[in-house]
Amino acid sequence: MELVYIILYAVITLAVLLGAVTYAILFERKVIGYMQLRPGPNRHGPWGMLQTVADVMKLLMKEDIIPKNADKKVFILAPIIAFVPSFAIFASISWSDNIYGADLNIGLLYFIGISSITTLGVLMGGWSSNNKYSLLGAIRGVAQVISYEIPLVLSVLGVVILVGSLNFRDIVYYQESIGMWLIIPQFLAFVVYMISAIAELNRSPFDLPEAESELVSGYHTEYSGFRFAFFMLAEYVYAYAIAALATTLFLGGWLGPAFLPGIVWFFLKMSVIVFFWFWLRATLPRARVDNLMRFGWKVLIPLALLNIVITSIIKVWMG
Amino acid sequence: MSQEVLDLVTEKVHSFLGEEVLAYEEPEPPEEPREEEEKPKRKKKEEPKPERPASLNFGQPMIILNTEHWSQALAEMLRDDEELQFDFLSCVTGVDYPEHMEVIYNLYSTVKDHYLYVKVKTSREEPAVASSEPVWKAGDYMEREIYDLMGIEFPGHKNQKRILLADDWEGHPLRKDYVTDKKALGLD
Amino acid sequence: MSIKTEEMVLNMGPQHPSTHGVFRLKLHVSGETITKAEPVMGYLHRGSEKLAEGFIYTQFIPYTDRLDYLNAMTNNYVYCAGVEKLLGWEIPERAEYLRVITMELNRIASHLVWWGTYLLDIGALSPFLYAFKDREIVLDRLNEISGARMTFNYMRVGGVKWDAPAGWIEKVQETVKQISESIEMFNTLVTGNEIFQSRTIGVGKLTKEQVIDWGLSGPIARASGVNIDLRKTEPYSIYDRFDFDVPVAEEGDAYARYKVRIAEIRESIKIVEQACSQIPAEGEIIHKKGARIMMIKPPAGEAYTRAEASKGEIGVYVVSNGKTKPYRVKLRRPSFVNVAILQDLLVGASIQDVVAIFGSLDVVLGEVDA
Amino acid sequence: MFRLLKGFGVTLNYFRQKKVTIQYPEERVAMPPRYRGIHRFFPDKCIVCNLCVQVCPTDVITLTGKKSEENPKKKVIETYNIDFQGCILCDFCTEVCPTDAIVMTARYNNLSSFNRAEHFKDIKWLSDNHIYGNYEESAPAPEAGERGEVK
Repeated sequence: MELVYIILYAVITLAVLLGAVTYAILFERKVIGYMQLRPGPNRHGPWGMLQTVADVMKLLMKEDIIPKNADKKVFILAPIIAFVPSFAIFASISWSDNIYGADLNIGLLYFIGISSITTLGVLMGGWSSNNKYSLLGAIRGVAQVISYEIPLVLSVLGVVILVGSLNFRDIVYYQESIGMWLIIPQFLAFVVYMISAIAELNRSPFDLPEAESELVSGYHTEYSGFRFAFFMLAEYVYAYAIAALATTLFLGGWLGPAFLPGIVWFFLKMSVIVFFWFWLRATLPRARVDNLMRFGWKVLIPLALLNIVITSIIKVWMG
Repeated sequence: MSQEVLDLVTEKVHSFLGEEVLAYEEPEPPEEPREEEEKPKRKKKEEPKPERPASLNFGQPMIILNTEHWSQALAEMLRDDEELQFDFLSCVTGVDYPEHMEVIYNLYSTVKDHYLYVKVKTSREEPAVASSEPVWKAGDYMEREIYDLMGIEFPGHKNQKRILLADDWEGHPLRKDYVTDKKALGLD
Repeated sequence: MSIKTEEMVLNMGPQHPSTHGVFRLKLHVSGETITKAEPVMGYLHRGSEKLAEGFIYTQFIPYTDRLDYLNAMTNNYVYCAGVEKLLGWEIPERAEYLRVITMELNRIASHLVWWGTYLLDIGALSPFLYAFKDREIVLDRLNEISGARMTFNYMRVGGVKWDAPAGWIEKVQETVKQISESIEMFNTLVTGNEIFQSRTIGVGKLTKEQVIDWGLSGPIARASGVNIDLRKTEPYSIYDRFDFDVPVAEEGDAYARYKVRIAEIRESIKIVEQACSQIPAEGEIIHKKGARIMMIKPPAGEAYTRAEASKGEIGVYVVSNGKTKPYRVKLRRPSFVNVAILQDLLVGASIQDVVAIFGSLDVVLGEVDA
Repeated sequence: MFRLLKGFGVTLNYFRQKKVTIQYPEERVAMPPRYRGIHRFFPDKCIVCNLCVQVCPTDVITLTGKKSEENPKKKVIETYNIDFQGCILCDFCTEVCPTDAIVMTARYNNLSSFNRAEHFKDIKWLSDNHIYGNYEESAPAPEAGERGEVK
């Protein structure tokens, strides 16, 4: 019986996610469009509501092209490996007090561990395409994601030390008990987290792996049709996941005034973070590879470590 | 001022190549270039007369050399000489005349702020002009373009090959005897 | 232990988002570092110089529009000026002013496009749209006077085709005011941005000697401390009547070129403002013989004429044999000369920097390939 | 670090502003009258002087004339074609036309088609092209020779 619930939950989550991603893409295009003095997509459906649906239809109906000299098996496998973990991590997210998948003790660890697998998909896709731009994009991507995983994890450690648990629900309950969101005591960690998250997500200004003005399209240059859709989906689902994690850790999860249900608060907070990313994309130019690496290793990691030290001292001092 | 530049250039070229060079062009009425007066804009009726090898063309000095006198050493002299310092190669032009071909170098000095046209004449049969590329890098592409479109060889150029047209293009379109085959180009 | 590595040949273009047209770069890369760069061009070659030999003098003017299509006015000008030099014509005062105003407006438009596309290359999306929004109002003015938005075909041998429509001068003054407000915004959004600076400062450094040796001109030369602006050093048309500065930077990197171009927009605005206030209210706009476009017949002779386009020194070498068709027209296209430096400049740079360097040269492929 | 943040203000400011794009098929840019769009031809003004054919850089104009029935000394136009495949809209034909028989309108659309042959426009199409432009519909024909070249 429990298995049925799990499957049902997974299916519903997938459906909701697909819908959410559809509108995230629309939202992104609208936000960036508005910032660029244009209305964004507005041809399909009222206010362009069906634009992404049309795009997805197009992608699904396209001819499935596998380059002649590509490593076929790896080429086919790559988008799946990229997508599956991004979806799997949603099992651990707790949307509200009573809507959640798995109440994992090691939720945070699970989240970070599983999400790292996506990198493998990126590397496989870039390598197997047999395209030089893809290869360069994949190598950049892997180097970037692995480097920025470290400050990401280190920044989250501060929260873990303060709360004393890796369980997402415990982290939210802790924020309820102290009466404030952890963004206040852990502001430094939040900043480090947000910056490394952008790099993790390959979003502008750290979108080097798919820098279209340099590497054409980076690791998914050779992908088209539904395989490309998978990569895109993985990217946006992952964006939601990272936003969900930030909401849980720093913005008090589902907490909020009672006139709205917890899950709505959760989504609102996520949307703010996602909006912030779109805003970044509309504002900033792309960083350079070497600066990006230097920034990650020489600025973010020391800052994250500093945060851990300060948090530990506070923790010990406060008992 | 231009007249002074012209005199200066003539003097330098003379001391570099010998007195006869700028007069060599026209053995029939041997004119002494240094003695010539400021010549107004060339008029049409004067055309049949041989060109003066050193003159003012629209107020700017112009010297005319034969291809055997033009060399990288001369170009280096024009560039490095203290008083001339033609360090900026502005333009290289090739012209195809019925009897000969010409390559015109437009030089400018960023230091002295003066100009010079250097016209190098070469034969139509085996057009070759010493490359200026080793002296002014700017000559690299401009000479390649002329080689490409007019078929003038530039001995001394480090990478003389076609630049605008495809490598397997036949002929040199800017020559007056080039026949445009509209059919082959798909224009007809 | 040493790992065996191999050089890779990366073919950038002719279809690539950042080559601004059909330009191809053969890059030999070791990792992301370039060891050799070889520009390949000619994909857009239309044989302009050959076409010119088959045309009467005026007929070639619309073809000059299609060289550097972002800065067609100066192309128009330099060709007409080249023929006028052979003809020895005096250009009517009002025509000269109209020429200067349109050329400078076009320079502003050209630099705005450069600004937008350069930031697009660097990865910022919005400036492209902002630049095009502002360029649009400049193009509207040029459209009103010439009847086209890019391929103006406005100038004629001996003057200009149209007089300014009623109220046009006032509109131009309004337009440049708007542009100068926008530049403030550009500076806030981009110039001070640390990410932008880290991508451009120290990138693609050119020394003064390199600039002169390679014959580079325009903002590229001025960003390396070579103070040549033909509008100042050899004032053609009526540029000696205006009070403007020539922005020069010493650093020679992509950021210096950026700064020089932004400053040049301001200087162009200054020139347009002065020209708008000085322009005689009425007068001839074309030399009395110029209107008879089929009868333009310069005496035999040849001359090289140059002008300062937004990309650099544009020159035209016209050889006339006294007939109605030119014997030879040679076009010195600044982008064609400037692009040669890539062989030298890209060595040692990374793939990331290729677009930052190539973009900073402001190359227009219509001009490279003629 | 903080100069970077100023940029966010700029983009957010634009976010609030009025959008400037034009929704093309519904909204259209009004081109100024001088705009060099698709030609219009006035057959009754034409004196068959052939100047437009001579001046056309791309050789896209072809015309034939016949003797006028009323005045055998005069010629009237019989056919007049422009092949818009090659036309670069340079305006020289209208510039040399001594009688303003060929003019340009502000029309900039409706020439795209899937068929090259459709770009070939004849006298009827050109005279029916009733779009405004830098001309007056009923302008009296100026004396020949006032503008351009007349042999």
